[in-house]
Amino acid sequence: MVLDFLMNWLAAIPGFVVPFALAALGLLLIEKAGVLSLGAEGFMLVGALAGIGAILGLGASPLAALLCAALAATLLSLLYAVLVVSLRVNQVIAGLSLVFLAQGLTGLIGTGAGWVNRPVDGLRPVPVPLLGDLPLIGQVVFRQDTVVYLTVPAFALVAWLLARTMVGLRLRAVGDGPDAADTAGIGVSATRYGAIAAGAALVGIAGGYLSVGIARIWVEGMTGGRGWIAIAIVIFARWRPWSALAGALLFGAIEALIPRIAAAGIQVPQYFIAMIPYLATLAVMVWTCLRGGGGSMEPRALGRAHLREDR
Amino acid sequence: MDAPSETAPQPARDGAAAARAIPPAHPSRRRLGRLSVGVRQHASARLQGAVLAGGLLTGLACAAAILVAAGIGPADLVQEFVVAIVTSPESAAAVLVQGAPLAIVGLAAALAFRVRFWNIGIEGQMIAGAIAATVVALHDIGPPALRLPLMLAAAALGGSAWILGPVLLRLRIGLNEIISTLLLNYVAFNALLHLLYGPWRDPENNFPNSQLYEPSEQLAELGWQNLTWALPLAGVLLLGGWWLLSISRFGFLTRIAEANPRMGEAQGLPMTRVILAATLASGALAGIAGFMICAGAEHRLTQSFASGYGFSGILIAFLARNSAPGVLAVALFVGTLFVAGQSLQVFYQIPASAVQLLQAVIVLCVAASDFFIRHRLRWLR
Amino acid sequence: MSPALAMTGVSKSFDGFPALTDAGITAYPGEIHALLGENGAGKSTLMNVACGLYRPDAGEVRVRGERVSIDGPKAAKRLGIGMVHQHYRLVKAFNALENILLARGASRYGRGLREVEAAARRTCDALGFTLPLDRPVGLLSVAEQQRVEILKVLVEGARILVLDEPSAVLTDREAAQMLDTMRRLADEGCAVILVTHKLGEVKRYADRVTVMRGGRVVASADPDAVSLSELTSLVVGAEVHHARVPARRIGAPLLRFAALTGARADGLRVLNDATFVVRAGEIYGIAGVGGNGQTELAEILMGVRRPLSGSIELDGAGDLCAEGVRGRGAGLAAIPADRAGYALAGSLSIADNYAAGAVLSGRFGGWFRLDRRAIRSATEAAMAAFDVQGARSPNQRAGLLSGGNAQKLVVAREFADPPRAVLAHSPSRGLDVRAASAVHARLRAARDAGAAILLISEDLDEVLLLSDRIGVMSRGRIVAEFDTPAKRNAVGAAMVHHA
Amino acid sequence: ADPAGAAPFKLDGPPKVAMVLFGPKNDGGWGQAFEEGRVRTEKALGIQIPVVDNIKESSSAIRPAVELFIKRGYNVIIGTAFGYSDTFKELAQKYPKVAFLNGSGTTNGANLESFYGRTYEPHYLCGMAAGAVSKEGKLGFVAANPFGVVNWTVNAYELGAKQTKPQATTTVVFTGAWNDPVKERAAAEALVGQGIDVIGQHVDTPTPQIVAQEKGIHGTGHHRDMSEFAPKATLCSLVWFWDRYLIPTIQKIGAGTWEPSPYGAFLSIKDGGPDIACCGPAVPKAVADQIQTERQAIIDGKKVYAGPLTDRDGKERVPAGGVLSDADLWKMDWFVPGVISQK
Ligand SMILES: Nc1ncnc2c1ncn2[C@@H]1O[C@H](COP(=O)(O)OP(=O)(O)OP(=O)(O)O)[C@@H](O)[C@H]1O
Ligand SMILES: Nc1ncnc2c1ncn2[C@@H]1O[C@H](COP(=O)(O)OP(=O)(O)OP(=O)(O)O)[C@@H](O)[C@H]1O
Ligand SMILES: [Mg+2]
Ligand SMILES: [Mg+2]
Repeated sequence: MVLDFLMNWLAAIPGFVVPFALAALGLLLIEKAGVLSLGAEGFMLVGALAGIGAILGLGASPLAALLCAALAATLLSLLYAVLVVSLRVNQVIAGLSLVFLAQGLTGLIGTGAGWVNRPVDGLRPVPVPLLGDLPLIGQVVFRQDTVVYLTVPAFALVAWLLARTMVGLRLRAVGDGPDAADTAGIGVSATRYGAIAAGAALVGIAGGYLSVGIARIWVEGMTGGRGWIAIAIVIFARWRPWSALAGALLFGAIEALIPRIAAAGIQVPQYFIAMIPYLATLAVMVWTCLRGGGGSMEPRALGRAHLREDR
Repeated sequence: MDAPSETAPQPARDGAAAARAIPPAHPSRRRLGRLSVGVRQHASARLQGAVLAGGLLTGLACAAAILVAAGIGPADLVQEFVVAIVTSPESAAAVLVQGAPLAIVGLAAALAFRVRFWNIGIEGQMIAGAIAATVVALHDIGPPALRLPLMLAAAALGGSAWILGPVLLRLRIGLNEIISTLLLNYVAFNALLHLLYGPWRDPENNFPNSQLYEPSEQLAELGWQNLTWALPLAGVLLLGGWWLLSISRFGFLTRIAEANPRMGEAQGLPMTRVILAATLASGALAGIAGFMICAGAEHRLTQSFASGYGFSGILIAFLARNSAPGVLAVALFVGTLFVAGQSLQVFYQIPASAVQLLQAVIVLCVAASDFFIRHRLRWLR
Repeated sequence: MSPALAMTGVSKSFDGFPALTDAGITAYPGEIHALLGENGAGKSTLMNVACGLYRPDAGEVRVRGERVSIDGPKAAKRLGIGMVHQHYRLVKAFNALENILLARGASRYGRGLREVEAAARRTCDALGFTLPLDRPVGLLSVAEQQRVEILKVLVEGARILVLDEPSAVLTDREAAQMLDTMRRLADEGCAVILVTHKLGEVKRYADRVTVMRGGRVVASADPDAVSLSELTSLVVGAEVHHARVPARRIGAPLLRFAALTGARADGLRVLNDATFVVRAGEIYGIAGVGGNGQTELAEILMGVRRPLSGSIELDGAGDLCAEGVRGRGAGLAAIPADRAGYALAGSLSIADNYAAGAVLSGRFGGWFRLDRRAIRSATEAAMAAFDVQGARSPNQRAGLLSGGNAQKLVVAREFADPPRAVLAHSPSRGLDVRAASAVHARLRAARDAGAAILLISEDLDEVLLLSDRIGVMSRGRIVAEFDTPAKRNAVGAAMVHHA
Repeated sequence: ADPAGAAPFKLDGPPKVAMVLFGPKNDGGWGQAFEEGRVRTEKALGIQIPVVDNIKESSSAIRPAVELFIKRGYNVIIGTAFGYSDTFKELAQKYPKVAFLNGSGTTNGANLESFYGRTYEPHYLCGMAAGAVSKEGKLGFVAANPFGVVNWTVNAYELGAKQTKPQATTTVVFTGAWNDPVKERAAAEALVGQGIDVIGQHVDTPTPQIVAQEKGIHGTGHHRDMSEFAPKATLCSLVWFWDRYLIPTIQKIGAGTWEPSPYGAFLSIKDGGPDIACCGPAVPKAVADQIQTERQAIIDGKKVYAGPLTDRDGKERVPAGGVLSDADLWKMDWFVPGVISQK
């Protein structure tokens, strides 16, 4: 009984974690290049709509739909990049306006096209042969969908890219010291454009995963504030990729637990329970701050536009 | 290599140079010229006004183009935006009603930003303030004549209590305030739901809102349209904000806390206290905004009275460059956008999402126009 | 032989302000070419044009005889131009190796890092630099950052080297070794352009001199053919007096540092039991290799960092390290080394920066209303009195001031009221000779009025010139004290023997 | 209540009707039910009923929207949210010549009538289908937030289920959101993980039904006939027929015979308003017949909340022979035995 409960819970965690994790990873990439990304919710909204749209409108496969989600978010991110990188619009204003824009745009397109509440097949679990039949672990880890399997490699890739490649070095340089990077002959704007596009693609996939992977249905505004949580997770992780995964895990695991506690008929005050993911995240954050160890990797130029002749 | 220019002499090489390879020089390229972006040191008020107006007009033109494409006649648009808003007292009143709480949350955000404290938690503070005010109302604390001032004070206290934790954590252990204030929004919202679905549900019908405030707990109407005392209250607070930020010594200290607190410390200025005071004031204002909406418009504590105000506040503070007169102007501007958007919805059946899209486009155009205030473009030949 | 770099007719204006007017410089392979000029003369701007950071409005640049358009740092790099920037262009979160790798470029990260490390170690040995290559440069002292900046350009292997005030924070020995290296590179056929305010260096190392003033080239000379004082008047248009003026009346101890220990932000302990006193009416000079705890000492004195233990007693004010006690209120004036970090707020106006010092005194109005008019006129008066130039109005952002003028602004603010004690940390760094001697004069005047002056400087000449007593700081403590006039060699030896 | 002797409400001129929607028009739930009702009303009465969507429950949003309509001559305003109640009350007093109708509202007056459905009746019937189809009687229920109108559907569901499976239990998960398919799926999957085999719902998206279909179990819908989304799984749904209330009411308003009820219009199946779409293929014929019989009984006056009723803690709520009053229905904050839920 308890084991069943545990298994059910553990098996449900990845589905909760992946949207936060991928979105946080994408944001991390953008922020590492020194660009604040308060528009996360917007990228997710667009991804969620594009994913469903690709399936309903184009008959795409779920994985292709996620690609479309990435593409759509990237497209929107280019507008953002023009604003904050080229026109040096205040990144807070641009980010918030982008969310409003995306809310309006997705609402308009999605309802106009009649994609509301249309169930789709969506992503399905792909049990890994053999491993999927293992007791316990098999059910929890190896009976998930493709995106779940790809999440950890995606983190590994980004972590490696940032820490161990020239591309990563340049990207971090642009986020930490754009003046220095510029002097070193690195195209600050180009790098930021690239980081925004790549990061937005990941955030878009996170949004697409919400509609195509989890809900398998689309409604207006369905990201429900998850983009903001992703932003919080990046700060929580102090801009370290693996910590971001840990943050997403913490948050997602608790979120997955909440309906299960209710479904198990345990009588708890529901609104207090609903606070727990937020309080727990905050508590861990306070604890890390108190413990001190391992400074923040916050990019020093985060939120600041660069122009050579400015200082 | 690029095509060599006419003269293209061989780069000079002397003997020693052989030790280190000399890269060949790039011949100059002929071109038409280029755009040079320079930083403008100073922009006159006239220029600023003109550029902002240009941005606004561009935004409105974009919006109008979309609307005309959607089948609304240009004449109708003029009627809706210019005639209806300017000439109708209802619309003017609606703008003011919208604008008052927007201005207060904008001011709240501006105060925090003025000491470089990213208060993302305005909604949480509004909720905390409104809850505190409702405690006073439900428990009938104090004589009826003093009820409203008490509720106001309670709201201010509640709001600043809700920001106190993040401020102390930031000052003591360096905890990033974006995350703490953001997360506390969700905590406050769930606390609100707990109260409204639990002990505070309306005893009349058990619906999830508090019982109606008594008349002595409601901000009275002014007698014109549906304006209430919320409006003068907002005016007073804005005036106070203007004094605080632009006139008083404290405002000067906040500017240093924003620009370089380490220099302030080295100059013996009480930076920590300034940051604390400004952020607590920010929380208090947010709390008051919550009180204002509950006591002035809703007349009770409801579930979603605060929704959307947090981000509006941030947006307003940024567009207003953290100044009180700016906050007033932008809040009215946002209020106008809102009311105009609503008449589009009502009369042309434009969906809310389309209106939201247009509003975002207009705000972005205004924000982008700032580029031309801060930069000078030249075409160099 | 065609010049390695020839710039002619270069003009550049910033938002209508002409920083360069028809300026230029011609540097040949094999020479060290000194570019001189007072603060704000346009030296850095001209050199930034050469290395592709600024696009000139007009003018011609030839590299090895060929006309080029340097449309970015990358193009400059391709042309073999490398620059040591006055305001270090370093990524603070990176360590020295990563910074060098970033500038040098490589196809693979790991291999690139190994290559850079080998090259950096070789160059460090050649220059006699000791440098932690694996610490984030943001945690290094200003002097160490300067070394990283130099290292970066040398490892890049540029053929045209521009050094914008490279020796401002180096010790004598380091500066000499660095300039010897430049000499060697020049002999190998590099062209070296050296921007400096230290005319002694110019006399010793430069082959040719170009002097700028007000954005134009005003003279060019052979340093061997002109005397030091002629050179001085060429640069600043006036003769500048350089002589020791001993203290008149030294009083009782006023500022007592007792067993002070302190750590850096990253926990590294850099102050160890520092104990010494500064008496009223004397200048106590602390000499030492940068990074031996001077910065932390200054930070603790200014009240921006808490010590681990120990105290700083200022007579009449108590322990400056105690909670709530502020040196400023007790009459402490501070000229920190890190101007942008501790002394100025670049995004605020000159007037605001000036007012910050006295805003609590009530001179500019009380809590209710700040008197902007009074601030403005006081600032204007101070700018005139302290010769702050290059500002169009007190409302201009302080960040746009040239380094030298910014320093003058700091001095103007700190000396607005007669101080009881003064902290002066590298007070003349980056200042032209006239400005430097003006600052020195202020310090002496304060001393003679009875203040206790603590001078911390990596520039031994400055310490020897100004101090009435010298303490040598090494590994976070005072290891030797000298009365003045002191032997330069003896002090220098104490600095390195304990290092 | 009406002051004694007040004349029935009279319009100046023919009715011009407008609707103010709380959410989007085609949310597949509450909003869409109103939208469909609006279209049917337009057709039946041959009038245009403009609609404005996404007007959130705050007086600063409602007031301008409504007043804009009124200024342009609209004299019958239909609202759709309980959060409009206060503002509608104020507006009704300010504009005595305008008729106000508010779906799920709580306020009433001389020219204002709130209306809502006795949703527990269809849910009682749906519960019967659920109990009949469930193997062991373990039912799940996904709901948004716990308060009267939700609680009564949950209780009715359990009461209905007991009719067909006496040992039935209903486990409720409250998601805290009306329109969040991600949370709804999580809740539904968590319930399935606990071994339930029929899912009822009182949230706005069809997600719980879709989950039921995926998992090969059954469910019952809310707001609209959800066999559209989950044809195999859906046994039965509550559906709204708002036109059945709006058409006659508007006609009465036009004719000058409208007398708004001081307690609001609380619509039974027989009054129009809510009804069931019944039954899906999984429901055995006999059960379907039983449900239809019960529906007819309700139309004929049978009460769902008839005594004796105790809550799950054993406290008596309705004595034998008694019937729960409407006022007590609205305040229902207790659950019948067999309901398992959070606090
Ligand atoms: N962006 C700018 N805006 C306004 N004025 C500028 C700008 N850049 C340079 N100037 C002006 O150009 C002049 C030359 O600057 P530059 O940096 O070349 O001086 P410098 O000779 O390097 O001085 P220093 O010895 O202090 O380093 C300065 O006086 C300054 O006022
Ligand atoms: N990008 C820029 N924007 C504005 N002003 C600039 C810029 N670059 C240089 N200046 C101006 O050029 C002048 C010198 O700048 P720079 O930073 O080189 O000074 P500096 O060399 O540090 O002066 P000093 O030799 O006194 O230390 C200053 O007056 C500064 O205002
Ligand atoms: Mg009361
Ligand atoms: Mg310079």
